[in-house]
Amino acid sequence: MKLIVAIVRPERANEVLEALFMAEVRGLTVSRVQGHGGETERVETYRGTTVKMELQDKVRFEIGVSDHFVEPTVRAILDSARTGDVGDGKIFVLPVERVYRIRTGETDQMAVTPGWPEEESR
Amino acid sequence: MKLIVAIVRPERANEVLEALFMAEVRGLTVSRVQGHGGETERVETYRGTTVKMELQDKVRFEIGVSDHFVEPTVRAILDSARTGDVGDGKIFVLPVERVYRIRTGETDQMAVTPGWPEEESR
Amino acid sequence: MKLIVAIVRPERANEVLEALFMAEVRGLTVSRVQGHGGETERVETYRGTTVKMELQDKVRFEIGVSDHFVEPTVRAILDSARTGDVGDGKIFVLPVERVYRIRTGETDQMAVTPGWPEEESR
Amino acid sequence: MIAQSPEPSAPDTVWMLVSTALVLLMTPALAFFYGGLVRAKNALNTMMMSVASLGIVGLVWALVGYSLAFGRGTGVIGGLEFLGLENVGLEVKGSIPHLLFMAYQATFAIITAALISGAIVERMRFGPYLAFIALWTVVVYTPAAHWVWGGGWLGSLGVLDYAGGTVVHVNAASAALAAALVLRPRRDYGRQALLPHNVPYVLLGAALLWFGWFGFNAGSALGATRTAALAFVNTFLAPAATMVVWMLIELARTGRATAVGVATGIVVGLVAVTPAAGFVSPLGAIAIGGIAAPLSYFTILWRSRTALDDSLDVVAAHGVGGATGALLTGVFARPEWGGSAGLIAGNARQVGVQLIGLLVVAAYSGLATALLIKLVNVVARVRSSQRDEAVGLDVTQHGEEAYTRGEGAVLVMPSISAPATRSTDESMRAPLEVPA
Amino acid sequence: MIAQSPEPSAPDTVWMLVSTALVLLMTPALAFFYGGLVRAKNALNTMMMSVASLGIVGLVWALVGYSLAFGRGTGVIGGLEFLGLENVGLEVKGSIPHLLFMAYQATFAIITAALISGAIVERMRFGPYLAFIALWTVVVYTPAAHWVWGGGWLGSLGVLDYAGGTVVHVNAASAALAAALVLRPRRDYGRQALLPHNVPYVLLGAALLWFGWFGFNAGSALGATRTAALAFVNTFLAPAATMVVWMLIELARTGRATAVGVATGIVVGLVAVTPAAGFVSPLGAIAIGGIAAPLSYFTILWRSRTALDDSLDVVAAHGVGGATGALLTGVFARPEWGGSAGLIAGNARQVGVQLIGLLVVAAYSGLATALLIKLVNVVARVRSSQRDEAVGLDVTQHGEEAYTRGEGAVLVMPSISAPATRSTDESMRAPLEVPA
Amino acid sequence: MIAQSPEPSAPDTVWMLVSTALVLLMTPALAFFYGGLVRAKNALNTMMMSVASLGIVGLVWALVGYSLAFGRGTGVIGGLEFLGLENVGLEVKGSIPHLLFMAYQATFAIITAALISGAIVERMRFGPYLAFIALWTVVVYTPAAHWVWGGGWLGSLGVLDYAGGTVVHVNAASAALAAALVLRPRRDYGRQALLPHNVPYVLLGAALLWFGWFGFNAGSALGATRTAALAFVNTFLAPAATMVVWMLIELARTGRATAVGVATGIVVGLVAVTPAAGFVSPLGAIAIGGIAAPLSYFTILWRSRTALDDSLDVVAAHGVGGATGALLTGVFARPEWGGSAGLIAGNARQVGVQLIGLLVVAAYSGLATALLIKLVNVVARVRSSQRDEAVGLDVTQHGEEAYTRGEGAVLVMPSISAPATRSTDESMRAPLEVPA
Ligand SMILES: Nc1ncnc2c1ncn2[C@@H]1O[C@H](COP(=O)(O)OP(=O)(O)O)[C@@H](O)[C@H]1O
Ligand SMILES: Nc1ncnc2c1ncn2[C@@H]1O[C@H](COP(=O)(O)OP(=O)(O)O)[C@@H](O)[C@H]1O
Ligand SMILES: Nc1ncnc2c1ncn2[C@@H]1O[C@H](COP(=O)(O)OP(=O)(O)O)[C@@H](O)[C@H]1O
Repeated sequence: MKLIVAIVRPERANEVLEALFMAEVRGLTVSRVQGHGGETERVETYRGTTVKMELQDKVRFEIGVSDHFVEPTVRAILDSARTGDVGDGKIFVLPVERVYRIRTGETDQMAVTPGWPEEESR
Repeated sequence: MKLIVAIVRPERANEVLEALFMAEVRGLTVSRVQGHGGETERVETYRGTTVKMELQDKVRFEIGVSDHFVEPTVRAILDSARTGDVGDGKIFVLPVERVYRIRTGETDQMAVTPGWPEEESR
Repeated sequence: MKLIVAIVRPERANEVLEALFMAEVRGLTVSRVQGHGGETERVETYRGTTVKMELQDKVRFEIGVSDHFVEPTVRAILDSARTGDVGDGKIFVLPVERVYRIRTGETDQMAVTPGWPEEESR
Repeated sequence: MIAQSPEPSAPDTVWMLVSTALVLLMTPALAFFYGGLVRAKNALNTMMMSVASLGIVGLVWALVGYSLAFGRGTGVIGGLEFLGLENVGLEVKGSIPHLLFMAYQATFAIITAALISGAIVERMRFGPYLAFIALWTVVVYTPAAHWVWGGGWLGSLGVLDYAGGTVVHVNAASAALAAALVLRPRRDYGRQALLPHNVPYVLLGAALLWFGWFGFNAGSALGATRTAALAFVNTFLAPAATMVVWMLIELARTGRATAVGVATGIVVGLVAVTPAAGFVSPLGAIAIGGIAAPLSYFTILWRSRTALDDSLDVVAAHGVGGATGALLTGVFARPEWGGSAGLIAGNARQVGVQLIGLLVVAAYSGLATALLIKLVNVVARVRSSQRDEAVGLDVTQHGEEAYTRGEGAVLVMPSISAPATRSTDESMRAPLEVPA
Repeated sequence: MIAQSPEPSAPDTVWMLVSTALVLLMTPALAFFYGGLVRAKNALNTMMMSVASLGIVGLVWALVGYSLAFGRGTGVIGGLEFLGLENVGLEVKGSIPHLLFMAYQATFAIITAALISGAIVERMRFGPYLAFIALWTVVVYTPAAHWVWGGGWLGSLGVLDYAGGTVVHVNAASAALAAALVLRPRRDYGRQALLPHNVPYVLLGAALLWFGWFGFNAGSALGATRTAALAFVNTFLAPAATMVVWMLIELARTGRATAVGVATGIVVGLVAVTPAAGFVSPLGAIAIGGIAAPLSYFTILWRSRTALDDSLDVVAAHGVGGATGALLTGVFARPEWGGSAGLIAGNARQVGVQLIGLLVVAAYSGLATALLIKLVNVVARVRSSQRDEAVGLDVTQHGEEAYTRGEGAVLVMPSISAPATRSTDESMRAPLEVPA
Repeated sequence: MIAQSPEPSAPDTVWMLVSTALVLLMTPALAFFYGGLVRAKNALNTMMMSVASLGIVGLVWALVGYSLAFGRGTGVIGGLEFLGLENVGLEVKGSIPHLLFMAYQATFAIITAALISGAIVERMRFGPYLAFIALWTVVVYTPAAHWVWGGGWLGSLGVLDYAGGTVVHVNAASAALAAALVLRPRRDYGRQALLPHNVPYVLLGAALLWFGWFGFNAGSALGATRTAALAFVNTFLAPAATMVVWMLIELARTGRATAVGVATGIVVGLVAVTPAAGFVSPLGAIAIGGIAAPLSYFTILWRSRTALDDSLDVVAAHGVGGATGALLTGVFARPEWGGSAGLIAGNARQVGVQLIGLLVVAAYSGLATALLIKLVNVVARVRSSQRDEAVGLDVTQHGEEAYTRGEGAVLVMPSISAPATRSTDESMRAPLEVPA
């Protein structure tokens, strides 16, 4: 089992979602985050106060997948999130020791891709 | 050391909190996220625009625990977060290499469960 | 490669950012979270309803770094986030299997610290 | 229709135009006051319960209610001569055009119905709610208005109700109590903390309510008179006093004066001075406002420990406030200031009359409301399902969210650019379909 | 200048003071109505498109527009005698001070320009927008106002437009259509769901618009007359009817009445009754409001399936609403209520006259608007860049965000405590530089 | 008390009723203007600093302040004949009921105190703040109002202050300066970016301030006169000019016109025209508004580089704006428009008189304010602790948050269903405790 964490542009988030659904990824969790990378800074002014905004809005995907799903999932994200400009984001693949489906208490493989034969967890 | 990441329903969040406190979990971090799973979609309409909402509000728990705490923590979440309907969420257990308590600089075991004898990290 | 997850006080967030930049960390992702730890609870009252607020606002940093960057990054956070009062937060160091830069598809070392010679991934 | 004579009074007409607009603004103000106090997932539903009243009750009043309340009828109910706005034109009524008087009264009916919703937020289905307020206006509000203001028996009895302490506030509060009991508590009530999602909205609502209430009370003079000025000043001083006393109580009890408390205090003061506004001295108004504060405050404290999920405390604010005001009107009313004599001016009987007025209206309103909701429930379930309540009524009743960000929102009809691929911007340069 | 005689009418002056303030409030109200409907990243830009009109169009009108619209001129354009407020003083015009009449009319010019912005939100550069509304006021609004109200040829032809169905709403909608076509759709239009970021703001805007509209319509009587009262009541009843019909359509079609729908319905009803307010009976107003609902509703449904990115549906709300109202004014107008005779009163010709009026204004406005934008575009690109549109216009056009939290915001000028180190609080106890 | 003769003027009464309500609305408007400019964690505290003034200062004024300001006294302070509203009834004062005049003046006292808070947001404890504004009203506002408007020596000297440039704005700004100096800067000031958490609130506040200001300025005519119309129109044109000039400066300097800038510009224009509104021509008002823009703009720029944490720039907006307006009143005032002669009309002396007026008020206000705060500080610490400031004053001073979501909120009194276990919904069907 792996946990894929992807940081993407908010304006690509819906495309990424779509691409993941096409790649048969059915479970995922999304949150709004802010990131700093190589992007040019925004300058904002509020009355006398001028500020450099170091952080840009991003969307974070968190997707638990079984090992053989990692490749297509990463592929789907890479393809759908890319614009080619600085700031497209990163993907991290983390090892997972165990996954539980809360509704049923099922673990691991069964917990993320129901119907798929159980594989050895890591 | 492990990091337990749990995605639960917002309406169960307070019950999960309570259950964790009962299980003697004293440190945790919570954030609002949105998830996609097997839930039925919501349809919303804004003037002429009809949309399918693919994401449901969820709450994400992130809990660093020492190894022997994993089991009771997971148990507490499973019990308190379950409703039995699709959409109850998932729990991921991730390996952690090191933990620091910022206030003291203490690491690992000491960083999450003060007073407990240091164990070998992972 | 490692993923450093740090939970810090919101009022220290800008100092942490600065310290990270000084430490030559150039990429990071930030989100608003709420945490429970040893802090004293807040009591709030809304008409007849009195509540104990179990959660305090915190800021979560997520930083993918190559292995030899872990130490200075952790150091920077520890130094800049500490106030000495209960509630300063925690740092978790997680193992990462693979990192991708979405813009270029580069992986691992190349994905987080461009220009640096590729090292063996974990 | 433009009758030729006599002419309406121009200054009175101006004041009533302004007052009608002000009272109309109170209903959206209430939408924000109530809407800020609920959870974000029910914000729109709560606001819609007020806003929809502008349309539903507005029309019902114009077409039916006005005649039943203000038509020449018996002591119990008005006549039918104004049904469908028949015979309601620009001829003078009092000193202003008749139509304007009808519209001014409409704004009272509208807000009274909307007030009830505070007791039943976060759990009532919207369709049945609309049916309920339409029926309620005809069955409950209309007779109550007739009894006190339309030539009915309570008015003849001598009940003093300057701008609606009994007709509006006690009436709405009693209906609210009945509705809360019939609908039962929210599923999380008493177990979870159900907190206001936006306190600035609560303050905005309270501020606009105060602003509009000048039309409510000073407009009830029906003209640009000295009494209008008196009612106006009392409507300024009473809530000021309530707010100050409320803050002092809070500071004394918990060391902190709350914003929700201040907003509530303002409304309670406004409610309490409503029946008295044109009958009592400014010092009397300050006293009424000050006295209402602890009564409402401790009622809220007590209520929130009971199983009564009067969610936004309509009973404590409008019931206790309105009853306090109605009774104290019987105490402080003075002929020199425009009222008949009250207790202080030597007429102890007035307090009794006031009590009868509010008990009668409260009893009728509570009973009739409970029956009406049960009646509506026969046709269509009034209570939302447990599941819908958990998801929130905004999504389930209105198919909307108050605050959206569009992530994960997929267009159901992708309209133009058929395949939802990443089309380049060129696709937008295709010839446009232009409406004729 | 204070002329000595005759005296203005005091009640009429009061009513027009109030009405002018009310109409002025409509423009910020529109800012919230529109601002709530766009995405958070464009909220300020959208609001600024309305708010800036108060300044830009306000000044342009006072210095130039008023003279061209209301100066004694030809049937086509007004004279120059009021340029720079020359000859506009406190002497009486009608029954009120001339200056006040000028200001009242200014508020109409301001909101008309602001209305257009609804069609082009989220993609127009702000500087060119300011230039555009300044020019548009002079080139488009001013002649239209002159034709109908300022002694021009449409007025002479007998076009009935009580408070601006044609001059304001059809005019703005036609300009909006042209602007939307020239500016082309937003980059995500038709592919992504572009959702309202704050529906409570939409309700707040609609409520304040309604409140202000009493000044718009009842103020158009220019005095505290019976007709003001009629226009007022019609302005209350028509949107009530539209809102109710709108909810019923939604309930019938999808089972859910929406808050955005109710807000839209209110505005459509207000628009539709605008040309009719002082000419038709209250039942006529209810009919007009009710009829406008399905027409606007289905226009919105249809429009959002086309490539026409009239983003906030100015055409469906103000065009369809305004045209419906203008034509139905020709149907329902009755001499007994203050209008000349319409179709029902036996004068079928009036409908044709109304049609001519609105077609002429729509045609002129659409054409001139398209040319004006293209003209401005020659000097400065009107459309924001793709990248700026993706980031959002708040940051790119105004250097601000509507909602900020300050994380990651680094002071560019750390002013006092030079090094941005963690200075102890002592550093703040240094002697302060105090302004003289 | 209802005196029998003479009758108040009905139109004047209407206008003053409306104006009083409008000015009252300005204080909640200020709450939103200020509240939007601070961080979310201090939003309620900042709003409460304004809203509480409605209660505290409202009562203090009615019971004490009015008499000291407008009672017949000496040149320095008013008499005691109106203490406790004694002798303030419905008899005519000018042409309106005396009580109404008292209430109108109360709204000025209320907002003046609230204005000060802008300089000391995010760091003052709430209890001491309440004590401070109560004292300040009696000790500072009351004499200043008496000197200029209540028959005092500055009025006799010939100081022109139509609606409070000196009495309200310069006075509040000088107090603000003193308060900011005494309270010292916020802990993060100059080191962290302290950004507005909700700019739409700032726009809403500015819009409602403008709306209310028509009552402030045109109401200062105290009747439905030509001068009211003049003041009204000037109150419309001056801020329009300020806003436009402000946008042009911003566009020239940074290429972007900001929403906060536009909101600030509106307020500055309103402030600047306040002392002049009924004395100068509309073109004069435009000039005053235009001139005030750069002066305030650059003061803000400069101030934010200093150690003076006048957090919301009360000095730059109200001090500079008010002083500019007061001096330019001495320049532009013309007898034909209602003022006495100013510089342009050949009376250079008037500028000097104006200068004396504002210096005297500023000096007295600054000094007395500093002493008052130090006095209050003796009884109860005025400055919040470093820790409370970090947490935010909403939680620490009011025990509330502006925006909550209820996660992690545990009911302290679980009331009904005693054990906080996952009770089934059946538990809610237990017999309810019903209030009698
Ligand atoms: N090392 C990192 N750890 C965590 N998040 C990162 C890291 N580097 C980049 N990010 C995230 O990715 C976003 C884009 O990064 P950036 O380096 O600008 O893009 P690119 O990969 O196109 O050069 C950042 O805003 C941040 O949210
Ligand atoms: N593979 C996954 N990775 C990350 N989050 C997931 C994954 N699957 C489900 N989730 C989260 O859990 C929530 C519930 O998932 P779902 O599959 O609908 O529930 P159930 O486990 O009851 O079938 C989702 O909304 C999502 O937030
Ligand atoms: N075991 C944990 N897992 C995840 N987050 C934690 C954990 N312990 C603490 N935190 C986070 O750190 C914050 C501060 O923790 P706390 O224990 O109060 O501080 P300290 O380390 O100073 O004793 C908490 O609010 C929470 O967000």
